[in-house]
Amino acid sequence: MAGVLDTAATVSWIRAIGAVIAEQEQHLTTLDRTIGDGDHGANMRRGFAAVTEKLDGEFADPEEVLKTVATTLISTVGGASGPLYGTAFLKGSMAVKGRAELDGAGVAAFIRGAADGVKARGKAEAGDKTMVDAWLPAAEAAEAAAADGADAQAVLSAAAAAARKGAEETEPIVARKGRASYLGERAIGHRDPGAESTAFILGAAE
Amino acid sequence: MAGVLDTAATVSWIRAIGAVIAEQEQHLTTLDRTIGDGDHGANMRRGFAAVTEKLDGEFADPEEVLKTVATTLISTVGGASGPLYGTAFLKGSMAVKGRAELDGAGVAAFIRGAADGVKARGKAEAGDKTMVDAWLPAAEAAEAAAADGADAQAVLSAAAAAARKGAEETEPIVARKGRASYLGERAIGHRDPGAESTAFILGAAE
Amino acid sequence: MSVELIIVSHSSKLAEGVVELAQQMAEDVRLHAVGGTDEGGIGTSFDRVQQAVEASGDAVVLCDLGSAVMTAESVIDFLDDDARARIRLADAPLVEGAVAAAVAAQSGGSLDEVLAAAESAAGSA
Amino acid sequence: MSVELIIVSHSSKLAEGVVELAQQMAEDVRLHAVGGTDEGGIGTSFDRVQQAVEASGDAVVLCDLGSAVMTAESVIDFLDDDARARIRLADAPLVEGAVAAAVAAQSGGSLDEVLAAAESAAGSA
Ligand SMILES: Nc1ncnc2c1ncn2[C@@H]1O[C@H](COP(=O)(O)OP(=O)(O)O)[C@@H](O)[C@H]1O
Ligand SMILES: Nc1ncnc2c1ncn2[C@@H]1O[C@H](COP(=O)(O)OP(=O)(O)O)[C@@H](O)[C@H]1O
Ligand SMILES: [Mg+2]
Ligand SMILES: [Mg+2]
Ligand SMILES: [Mg+2]
Ligand SMILES: [Mg+2]
Repeated sequence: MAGVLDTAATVSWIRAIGAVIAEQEQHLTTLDRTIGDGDHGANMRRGFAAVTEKLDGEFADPEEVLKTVATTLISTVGGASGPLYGTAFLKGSMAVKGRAELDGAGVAAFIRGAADGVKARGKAEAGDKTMVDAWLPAAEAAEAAAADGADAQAVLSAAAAAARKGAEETEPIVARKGRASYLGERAIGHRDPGAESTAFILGAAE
Repeated sequence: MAGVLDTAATVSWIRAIGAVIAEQEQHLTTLDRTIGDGDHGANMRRGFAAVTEKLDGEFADPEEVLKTVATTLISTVGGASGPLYGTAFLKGSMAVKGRAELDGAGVAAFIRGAADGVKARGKAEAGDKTMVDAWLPAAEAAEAAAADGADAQAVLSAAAAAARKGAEETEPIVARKGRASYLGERAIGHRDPGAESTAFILGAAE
Repeated sequence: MSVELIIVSHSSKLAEGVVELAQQMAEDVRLHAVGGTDEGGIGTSFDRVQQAVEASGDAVVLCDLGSAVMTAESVIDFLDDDARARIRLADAPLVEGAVAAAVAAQSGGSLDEVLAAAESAAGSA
Repeated sequence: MSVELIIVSHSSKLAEGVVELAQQMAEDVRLHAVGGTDEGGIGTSFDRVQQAVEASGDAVVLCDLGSAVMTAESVIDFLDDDARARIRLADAPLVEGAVAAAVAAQSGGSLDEVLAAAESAAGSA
C-alpha cells in the first residue's frame, strides 16, 4: 500500500479484506459458535463476497468505494455484523467525503467515523465485549499516528495493531451486548468474534 | 328435570347443554368478536359436540358423566374456555364423588366446586369481566336455595338466574383477565362471552 | 387507516406466526411479517424490512433480537424525514407487544398509542 | 442431559419459529414446538402439550397467551407428583424467555436456573 489511499488503493484494500475474511471464515465461525450462534464467518464471507463482486465497477473517489461496501454489507450479511459494519463503512465514508485520496489524517478520519458509527448503532461502550472493543482503540491509535505525521499505510498499521490487541482483550470479560450477553460469566475466556473480524479488516492491507 | 339428578338425568342435562350451545354458537361468536378473537362460539360448539358423542356410553354415576365432560372439553375446545370449563366440570365432579344421585345440596356442591375451580384456574376475581362473574353468583344462589331445601331442579334454576344476571353485569366494566383485558376502557358496554356461555350451561335444563 | 405493524424476526415462521396470532384479535389491521434472510435462512433482511416500511403507512416495528433491532434502525436511518415521521420502533417483547399493539391499532389508536400499547405489554393476560 | 424447553403457542408457525431461533444458540438442547389446535387451527392443544411433557425430561414450559398458560397448567395438574417435579411453567415473554432459557440449558443450567433465565429475560440484547 502506498503512502496515500487513492481510489484504486482503496479498492485494493477492500479486495484484500475479502481475501482475509474468506481465509478466516472457519476461525470466525468457531469463535461465534462458542459464544454466539455460529454464523459470523458465514455472514462475513457472504457479505464480502458480494462486496468483492461490486469492486469491478467505476468509482469516483474513496468515499464512493467505501459507501458501496457499506450498502452491500448491510444488504447481504444477515446478522448483527451487517448493520454494524454497514454503519461503520457508511459513517467512515461520510468522514472522508470530497477527498480524492486519503493521507494519514484521512485514514484516521475514516476509522474514527467508523468507530463512532459502530458505537452508536450498537449502543455499546468500551468493555462490553463487542467489536467496539476493537474499533475504539483502533481509532485512537490511528489519530495518534496521524498526529505524528504517519502516512496512510502507517496509520492503518497502527490501527490494526490496536484492534488486534483490543480483540484479544475481549477474552477475560463478560458481554453486555450481543448474543454473548446471554452467557453471563460463561463468556469469560472467549474472544468476541466481531472484534476479531474488525482486527482482520483493519489488518488486511499488511 | 326431576327433583334429583341421577345418572340418566345428568346425561340429559349435558345433552341439553349441547343443544343450547349449538343454537347459541353465532351469538357467542359475535360477543367474542367484539372483545376477543371471535372463536368462543366455535370453541364451545366443537367442545360440546365431542361431549355429546361420548354420552352414549355407560356411566356408573353422575360423577363419571361430569368427569367425561371435563376431560372431553379440555381436549377439544382449543381456547381459554377449554381448560376453564374442563376444570369447572372436573372440580365439580370431584365435589359429588360417590353420590348415586344429586339432590339440591348435591347440585349446589357441584356448582360450588366448578366455580372455585374456574376461579383458581383463571386466577380471576369477581368483577374481572370473565365467566367467574357468572359462576360465583351461581354458586351462592345454589347454596342459598339448597339451604332452603330446594330440590335439584330448583337449585339449578336459582343458579341459572344468578349466572344470567352475573353475565349481564359484566357489560359496564373493564376486563382484568382474558383477551378483553387488552381493550381497557373499550371493553365497556360489551358482555363477556364466557359469562354468557356459563349462563347458557346452567340454564340448559329449563 | 389504522396503524400497521411490521414484525421483524430472524425466522420467517416466527414472523408469520406472530402475524397469525395478532391478526386474530385485529382483523382489519395490516400486519407485515418480515422474517429470515433473503436466502430463507435464519437472520434478518435489510432489504425486506425496507420494502415493508416503504409499503406501509403509519407503522410500529417490533423485533425479536438485538440484531433485528439494529437492522430496523439502519432502515429507519436511511428514510427521508417524511417517512421517518410515520415509523416507530418499539422496545417491547415481540409476541406480547405485537398482540397488544394490534388490538390498540384495531381500536383506532394513534401511532403513539399503538407504540405505548406495545411497550407496556409485559406477560400474557 | 440438559433441561428441555416446551414452547406452547396458539400458532404452529410461531412455536416452530421460536424453536428455530432458540436452537441456533443452543444446538444440543431439546426444544419442543407445540402450536395450534389438533385440527391445525389457531388455539392450543391440551393433548399435544401433555404428550410433549410426557416425552420430555426436566423441562421449562413457555406460553404465548393466557389461554396457553391455562392449558399448560391443566396439563401439569394432571401429572403425577414425580412428573410434576420435573416441569416448570415460566412467567416470561415467549421469544425472549425462550432464547435466554435455551442458552442457560445449553450451558448445563439446572431446571431452576433455566427457569430463572427465562423469567429474567426482558427486551432483546
Ligand atoms: N449491540 C452491539 N454493539 C456492538 N457490537 C455488537 C452488538 N451486538 C453484536 N455485536 C457484534 O456482532 C458480532 C456478531 O456478529 P454476527 O455473528 O454476524 O451476528 P449475529 O449475532 O446476529 O449472529 C459480535 O461478536 C459483536 O462483536
Ligand atoms: N383468566 C381467566 N379467568 C377466567 N375466565 C377467563 C380467563 N381468561 C378468559 N376467560 C374466559 O374465557 C372466555 C373466552 O373463551 P374463548 O373465546 O373460548 O377462549 P380464547 O380467549 O382463548 O379465544 C372469556 O370470555 C372469559 O369468560
Ligand atoms: Mg452470529
Ligand atoms: Mg446470526
Ligand atoms: Mg375467543
Ligand atoms: Mg381463541
